[in-house]
Amino acid sequence: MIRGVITRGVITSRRVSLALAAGFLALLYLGALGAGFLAPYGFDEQDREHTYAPPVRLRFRDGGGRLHLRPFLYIGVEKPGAPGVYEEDRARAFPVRFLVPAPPGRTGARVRLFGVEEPARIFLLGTDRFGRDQLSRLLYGARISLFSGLLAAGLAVALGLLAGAVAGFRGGWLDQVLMRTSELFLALPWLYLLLAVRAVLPLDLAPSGSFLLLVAVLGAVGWARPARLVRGAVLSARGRDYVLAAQGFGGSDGYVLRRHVLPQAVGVALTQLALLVPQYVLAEVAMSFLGLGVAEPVPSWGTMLAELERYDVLISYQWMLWPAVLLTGVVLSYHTLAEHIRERLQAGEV
Amino acid sequence: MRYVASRLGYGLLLLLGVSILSFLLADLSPGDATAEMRLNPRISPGAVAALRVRYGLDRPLPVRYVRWLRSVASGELGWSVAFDAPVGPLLWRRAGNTLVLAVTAMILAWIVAVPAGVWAAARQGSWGDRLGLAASAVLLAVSELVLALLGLALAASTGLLPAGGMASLDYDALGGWGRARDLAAHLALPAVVLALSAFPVVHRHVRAAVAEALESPFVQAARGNGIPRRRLLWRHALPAAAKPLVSLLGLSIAGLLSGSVLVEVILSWPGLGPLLLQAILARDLHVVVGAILLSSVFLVLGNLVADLLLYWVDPRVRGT
Amino acid sequence: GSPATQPAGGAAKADDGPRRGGRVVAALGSEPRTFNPVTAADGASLSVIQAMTANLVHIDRQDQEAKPALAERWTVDDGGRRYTLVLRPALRFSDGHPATADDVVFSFQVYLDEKIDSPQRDLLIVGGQPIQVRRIDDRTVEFRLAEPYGVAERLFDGFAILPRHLLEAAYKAGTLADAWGTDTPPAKMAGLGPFRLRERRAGERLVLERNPFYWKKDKPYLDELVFLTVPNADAQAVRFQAGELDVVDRLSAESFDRLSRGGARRGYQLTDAGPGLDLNFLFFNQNDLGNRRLPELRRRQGWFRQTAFRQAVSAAIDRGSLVHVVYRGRATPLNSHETPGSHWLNKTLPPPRYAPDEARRLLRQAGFSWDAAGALHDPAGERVGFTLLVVAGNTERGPMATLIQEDLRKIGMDVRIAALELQAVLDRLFTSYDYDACVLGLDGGDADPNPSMSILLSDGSHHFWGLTHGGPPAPWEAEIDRLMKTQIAERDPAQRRRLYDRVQEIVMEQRPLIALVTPNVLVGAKAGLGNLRPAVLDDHLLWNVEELYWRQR
Amino acid sequence: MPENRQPAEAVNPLEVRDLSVCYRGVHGEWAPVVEEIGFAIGPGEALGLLGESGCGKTTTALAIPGLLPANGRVVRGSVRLDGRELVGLSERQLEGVRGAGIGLVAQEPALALNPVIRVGEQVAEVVRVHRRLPWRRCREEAARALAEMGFADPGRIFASYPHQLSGGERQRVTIARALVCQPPVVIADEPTASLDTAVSVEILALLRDLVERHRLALLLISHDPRVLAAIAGRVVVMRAGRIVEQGPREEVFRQPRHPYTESLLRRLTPPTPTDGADPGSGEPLLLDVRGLRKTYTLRRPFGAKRAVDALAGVDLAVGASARLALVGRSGSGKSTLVRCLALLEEPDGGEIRLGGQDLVALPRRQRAAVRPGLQLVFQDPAAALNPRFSALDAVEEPMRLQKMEDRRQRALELMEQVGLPPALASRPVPRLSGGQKRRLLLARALATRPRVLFLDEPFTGLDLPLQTQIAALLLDLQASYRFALVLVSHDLDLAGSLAGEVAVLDGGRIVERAAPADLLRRPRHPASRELVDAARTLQGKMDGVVE
Ligand SMILES: Nc1ncnc2c1ncn2[C@@H]1O[C@H](COP(=O)(O)OP(=O)(O)OP(=O)(O)O)[C@@H](O)[C@H]1O
Ligand SMILES: Nc1ncnc2c1ncn2[C@@H]1O[C@H](COP(=O)(O)OP(=O)(O)OP(=O)(O)O)[C@@H](O)[C@H]1O
Ligand SMILES: [Mg+2]
Ligand SMILES: [Mg+2]
Repeated sequence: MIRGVITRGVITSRRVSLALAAGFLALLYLGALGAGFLAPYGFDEQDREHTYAPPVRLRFRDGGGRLHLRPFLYIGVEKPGAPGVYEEDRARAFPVRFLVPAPPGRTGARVRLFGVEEPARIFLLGTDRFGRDQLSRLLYGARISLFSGLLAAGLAVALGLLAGAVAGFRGGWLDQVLMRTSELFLALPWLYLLLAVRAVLPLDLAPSGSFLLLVAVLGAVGWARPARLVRGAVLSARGRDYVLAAQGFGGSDGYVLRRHVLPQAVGVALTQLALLVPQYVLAEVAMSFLGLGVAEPVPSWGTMLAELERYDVLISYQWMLWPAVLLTGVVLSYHTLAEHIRERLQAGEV
Repeated sequence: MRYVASRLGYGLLLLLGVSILSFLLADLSPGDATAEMRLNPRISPGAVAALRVRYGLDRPLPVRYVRWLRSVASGELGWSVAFDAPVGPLLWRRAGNTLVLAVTAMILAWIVAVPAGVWAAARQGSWGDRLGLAASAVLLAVSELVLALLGLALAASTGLLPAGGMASLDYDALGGWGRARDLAAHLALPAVVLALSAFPVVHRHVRAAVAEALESPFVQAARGNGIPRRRLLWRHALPAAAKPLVSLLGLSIAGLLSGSVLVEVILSWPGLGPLLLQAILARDLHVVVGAILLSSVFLVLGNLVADLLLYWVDPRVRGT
Repeated sequence: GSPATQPAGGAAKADDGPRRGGRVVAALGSEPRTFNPVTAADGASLSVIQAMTANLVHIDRQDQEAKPALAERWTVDDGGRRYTLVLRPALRFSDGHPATADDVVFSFQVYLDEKIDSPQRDLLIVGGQPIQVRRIDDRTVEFRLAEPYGVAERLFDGFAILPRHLLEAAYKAGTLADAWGTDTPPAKMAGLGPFRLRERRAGERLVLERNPFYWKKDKPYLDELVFLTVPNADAQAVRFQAGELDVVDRLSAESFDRLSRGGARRGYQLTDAGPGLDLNFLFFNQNDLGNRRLPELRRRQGWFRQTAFRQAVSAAIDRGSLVHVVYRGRATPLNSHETPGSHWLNKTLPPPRYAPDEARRLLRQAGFSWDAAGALHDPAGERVGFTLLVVAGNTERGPMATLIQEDLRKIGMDVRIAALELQAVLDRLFTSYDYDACVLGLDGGDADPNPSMSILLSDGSHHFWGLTHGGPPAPWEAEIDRLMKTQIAERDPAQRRRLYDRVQEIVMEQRPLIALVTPNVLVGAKAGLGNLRPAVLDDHLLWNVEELYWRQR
Repeated sequence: MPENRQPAEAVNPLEVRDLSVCYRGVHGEWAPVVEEIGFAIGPGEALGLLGESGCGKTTTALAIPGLLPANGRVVRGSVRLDGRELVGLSERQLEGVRGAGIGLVAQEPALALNPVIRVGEQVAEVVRVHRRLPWRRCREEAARALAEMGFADPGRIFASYPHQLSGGERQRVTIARALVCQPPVVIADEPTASLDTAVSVEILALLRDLVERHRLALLLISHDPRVLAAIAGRVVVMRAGRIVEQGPREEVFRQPRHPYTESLLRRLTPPTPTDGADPGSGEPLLLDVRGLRKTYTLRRPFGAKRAVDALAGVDLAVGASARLALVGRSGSGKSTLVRCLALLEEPDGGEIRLGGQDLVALPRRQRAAVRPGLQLVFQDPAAALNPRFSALDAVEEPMRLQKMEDRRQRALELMEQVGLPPALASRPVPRLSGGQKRRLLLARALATRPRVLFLDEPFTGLDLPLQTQIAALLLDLQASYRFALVLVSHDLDLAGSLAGEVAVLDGGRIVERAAPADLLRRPRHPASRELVDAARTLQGKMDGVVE
């Protein structure tokens, strides 16, 4: 209420940012699903002549100053003796082509949205150390990271919401048991557990298997934190008159929890969710280290972000920051959505 | 008081449980403290086997556990295979260093994030708020490792701050004031990096909780009595929103010892981090269990503090 | 290789000889775990101990020859079975206590003690018998070997002489293995090295000071040697760049290139000392699986045991791009297990060739075939594919695996990478044998064939691809066994070389291990540091720490 | 239209002209709620605002100091405080006005106090903010203001948290908070709604005293003509957002020009039930309460514990179709008693027998099974309704839980019966007027078929026609479904007309039980006498005006 007075004229801009956020996420998810079509290359296609190649420059004006409607580019050639320094070879221009047939490969796509004729390469976002196209890897990587991050965070928060709400609402021994369990989960030597789990699994995990494993593990490990936070939010709910009233009408504990108590914690839970999604995308790196993540050459944002953890990459190759930029966008979008949901719930409009 | 005592009792049980589980899981996971030596062609398998015997790694799990328990009881806290030394002295000094870093970072993070969050809650949708959200989104999207590396790059290129370590080489020659300045200079980088990585979490929780509290009718009513906005935010909304934040604080305390491992490794902070990382990879089990137990103590304390604070901030809960 | 030293930016002007004073700050990747030379096995401890102790004989890190150290001379007789060493006169430990033949005898007694089980003990077992050490007089010691040993002088390089007056009590009490832990007060330790410990700050640094009783005249020149613990390799490079470290070792190629760009301005010099002794290699699991239930692996071992298959894999790997992508060109492709950093390399071997067509030919001859999609099938029609085990998080072998995966895909093999944490890898290599192939790296130790014994002998403890063999399963393996066992006793260097050259040839032909590349040794130091002579042997920079000094600035 | 009685040159403390307010609905449409109203209040004048529930009284009160909820907006008109225009002032400027220039007593005391701050501090901080005195002085001021509110134990109240106070106590705290800075203008929205008559009379006297002594301008909103009659010099009558009539109290009350006004002034006695049984008539006992005790302990941070005996051994017997009224001073334990009886609060001792079974001793699970048979209509409707629910949801909820048929239909019917139009059905609860929430609560309670229905101050905040209508409805339902009715009320008249028997509670004990007529005629216990006297005084005021 106070906000309405303090912040003026933000209703419309809020709509805009909501639309932006939803649009951005929709685009990303579509991009992930349609990676086969949108990506100009397969995620594992290496071009060892172009390691750490910077993004190509799309040009419209040629050497003679003529303007072209169809953008074109030049081949980048690594300067001899200077690894990582590329110069354009202006001898021949390669126009960008649309709806090009895709060579048979791991990804199984038939047609790609755009491409250029060999030997030129269209690296719109540059390449990694193996000369793999960053854009393509980002798109394919989103398949795993966007879904696993959200699912794992969702699982953790859902479990946490349940445990925290029950503990805060019921109190007494149940509270004690749940909270002491959460402490145990927080204190547990997860690393060893995961190592032990890894040891009994077969050496080569199918991507779908490791995906599910990832989600399950992160969700199971992560519930304790949200649980404690939710409990904090819920604790005083049991004394509220309307909660008592609902119990008085014969509402079961489950019902009262669901309808009256949990909404108290929605704000905390949504905040946790928005925080956990990026954390879990990053956590995948740690899992890869234990052999539980996705294996090369399959890309994920997590492993792509891990590249940044090498000093030279971080300092020298700015285009390697793209996954971080996109993840930032994802975080902001999720946050905007969460915020909107919370507001709607608060206003009782949902 | 009875409550506190019983919680501490549970805490002891937790420590016991965690130690048992650690031993069990470490036993199930591949490798042991001598395995790394096997890769060295200059060390014969016989020598490795002898080491295993010497440290009792060849004994059955329960025997090893009981031995460890005994050593804990004697204050040694187990025996490190890597250092061939009791674990206790290995941990204490480093844990102290870690605490210096982590506590500073935590204070820094909370001191900045709480006002920022409250401020943002009062001005939701404003440009300042959006900027804060965007900044915290960036911080969430890059790992603290990357932050630490950036800090390192900054220190190296500007030369304003030392690029790691905890004390200058001539630390011992400095006077009291000089030592404090020296420590502060070395602390600045890792503490800021850690604080930055903790910032988004606190900021967002504060913002969400205060925003929710601002919607409550009692804030409206207080406003009706002319309570100025600043006091509304700080005295009315923030305490009313404090419950999840108190839980968060408890979790922050719980993570004091374990949250700074990577930053310590990158910025060569002589804390538990490098030791622990090495011990985990090398399966120096007693060191790992010791560190786990130590941070479990903080976990228990943090949650206890949080629960006591929870009762303190909410009189409605206090009454029941 | 010849060190390609980059010119230091204007710092190296006329030098008026070594000067006393100053300190050198170096970095350690991890904390030393002990100061006890008898039990130390990790790199950090050895680096520090190296500066605090001395050996009887010293292998020159540059020409890789044995030079006198504590022993000023020695004689060999009885067909290479007896060595008589004479100590320098008036040797003193760093606490001022005189060092005599008794200390030498005591030291070897300790190293040989079964109960202590020093990791180096095995080196002192020659021909199945421990060597015998006897005091002749105060300065003379006699060593007896059961069999002739080709490079016995080398034995005396790896064993620091211990102060009997400080350690005998612990030895008698049976606690010598626990002595000299990192908490030991400096006064309780002493050595014959150029430096002695002054102060230790746990987890942070070690400060070593000049040993006033050091036996080399006027040396060391430095007053202090400081080891900082800097766990992260990138951080080491950055702190070197920031001037907080005076020397930096084992730079990555990326750091090396980046630092080169600012060298002149910053006043440091970087050295690419050429190919080192580290070996990266790939091998297939040919272990006898006994009654382990690994049917798939058993089937695939059918391929792994075929020489043609291994040769094909080797030919299909583009080592050039390993060098280019992983080491930015600062590495050398290998065709056999010995590296160009060692003068034992068989120079007549051809350089490795990237030959996918050759690989295809070999496979076709062995009955393999390709389907329409280009996938490789074995004679029984099975799709050819395997998992490639690699240590997770390793910045060298990890990318190598990715490159190899792609290379082998081109000849139709379906390689899946399994990156596991080190211990899990070791468990599979040594215990469960549940893996197909593995990319592994070994630190080069000594430039001598003998350390390779445990890898090459068919019953060797590090015969990774066939730990279960216990004997040669094939004639060529038998030949390697024979050659290696002959060379160890051979005292004629030329003859030894011939034998070992042949071993390298066999390894290249049979590819029990597929050698990949060896990286160059990349180091850096402040420009004003005199007498710095980077070597490919460990310790690349500080091996002659007693001779280092600061030039006039 | 507003006829200004003040001399033209003097500026009125509060002047409202042509004020119109709109609310935005859930679908974004704007609906006018207050339209073109205008009035002025001179110094030392009390203006009464009378109108049916939901006509826009609270909206008017909130619009004056600029406190409309987020979805409300002043679309036209002006509000002048001492000649200074308030509409369009910045939030910061308004902060200085609120509390110091205009004191506001909000309608819903349950939600008006911050749950985590001691109420004393909440009063003191208003002084602090406006007068900038040292805290110690502020606390003294606050203690003084609280002491004027007729508390027996102002010290305890000062140090209590809101949830530790009874409904009436909370209301008095909010009044104290509004008055503590002695603002020249006070807006009081139903200030005596949940106060017993005795305290009401005290508070009204206090207000009147302030109006006279400090030349206060008072806008008093109430549905109770007796309250208005007690102090208001002039009365404004509102209907559906417009002013229908305005004039001096005597004029409006004696000869209302509008039939609407007239309807607001007369309470029609509900038809006396035919089978009005009293427990003495041999009817089977349903509820038998023996020695019920409930003690609250107050902890101070470093002080001694203090115990409040809210119930000090209550014995009570209720027949299966009894109609029992509980009356008593504010804070005498009425709410605690019914909450304990409805099994919503754990008593510290005693027995509650329902049909012979002791409910106190029952395990949790079985107690939950009994609960739906014992329904309570809470004293504070705002706190008893989930703010996230819509009106319809709230009424439907108990039926859904008891798996009844035709829920939606019945819910709408019930809402209709308590005077809530179907148009409100989808409205979120916080966007209803005080009286509308109260009615929603009643509708919800009537949706179930309990064996005992406890009503805690069910008629506060409702205008007289509605009170009559709902009382009739209750009797009707009781006749058809046969349940026991326990009514907590501070309105002796109403209690008398509805109940077959009245029990007087004082200090946590039942001190007297009597037939209503007997009690009114011959109260025996001092506490009863006090209540009856107070009721007479108030009625006397009204009579004085009307005769
Ligand atoms: N949770 C609590 N903690 C401490 N004291 C309480 C608590 N609840 C009620 N009280 C005290 O118990 C007494 C009885 O309260 P109760 O609500 O039953 O009064 P009431 O008769 O309903 O009064 P009113 O007419 O004002 O609503 C009051 O003095 C009140 O201050
Ligand atoms: N926030 C809101 N949004 C939309 N409509 C509202 C809101 N608050 C109140 N209303 C509606 O506006 C009308 C006037 O409400 P108001 O609270 O002013 O009534 P009132 O005269 O005070 O009634 P009562 O005597 O019941 O308290 C009612 O019909 C109510 O439902
Ligand atoms: Mg109202
Ligand atoms: Mg009450």
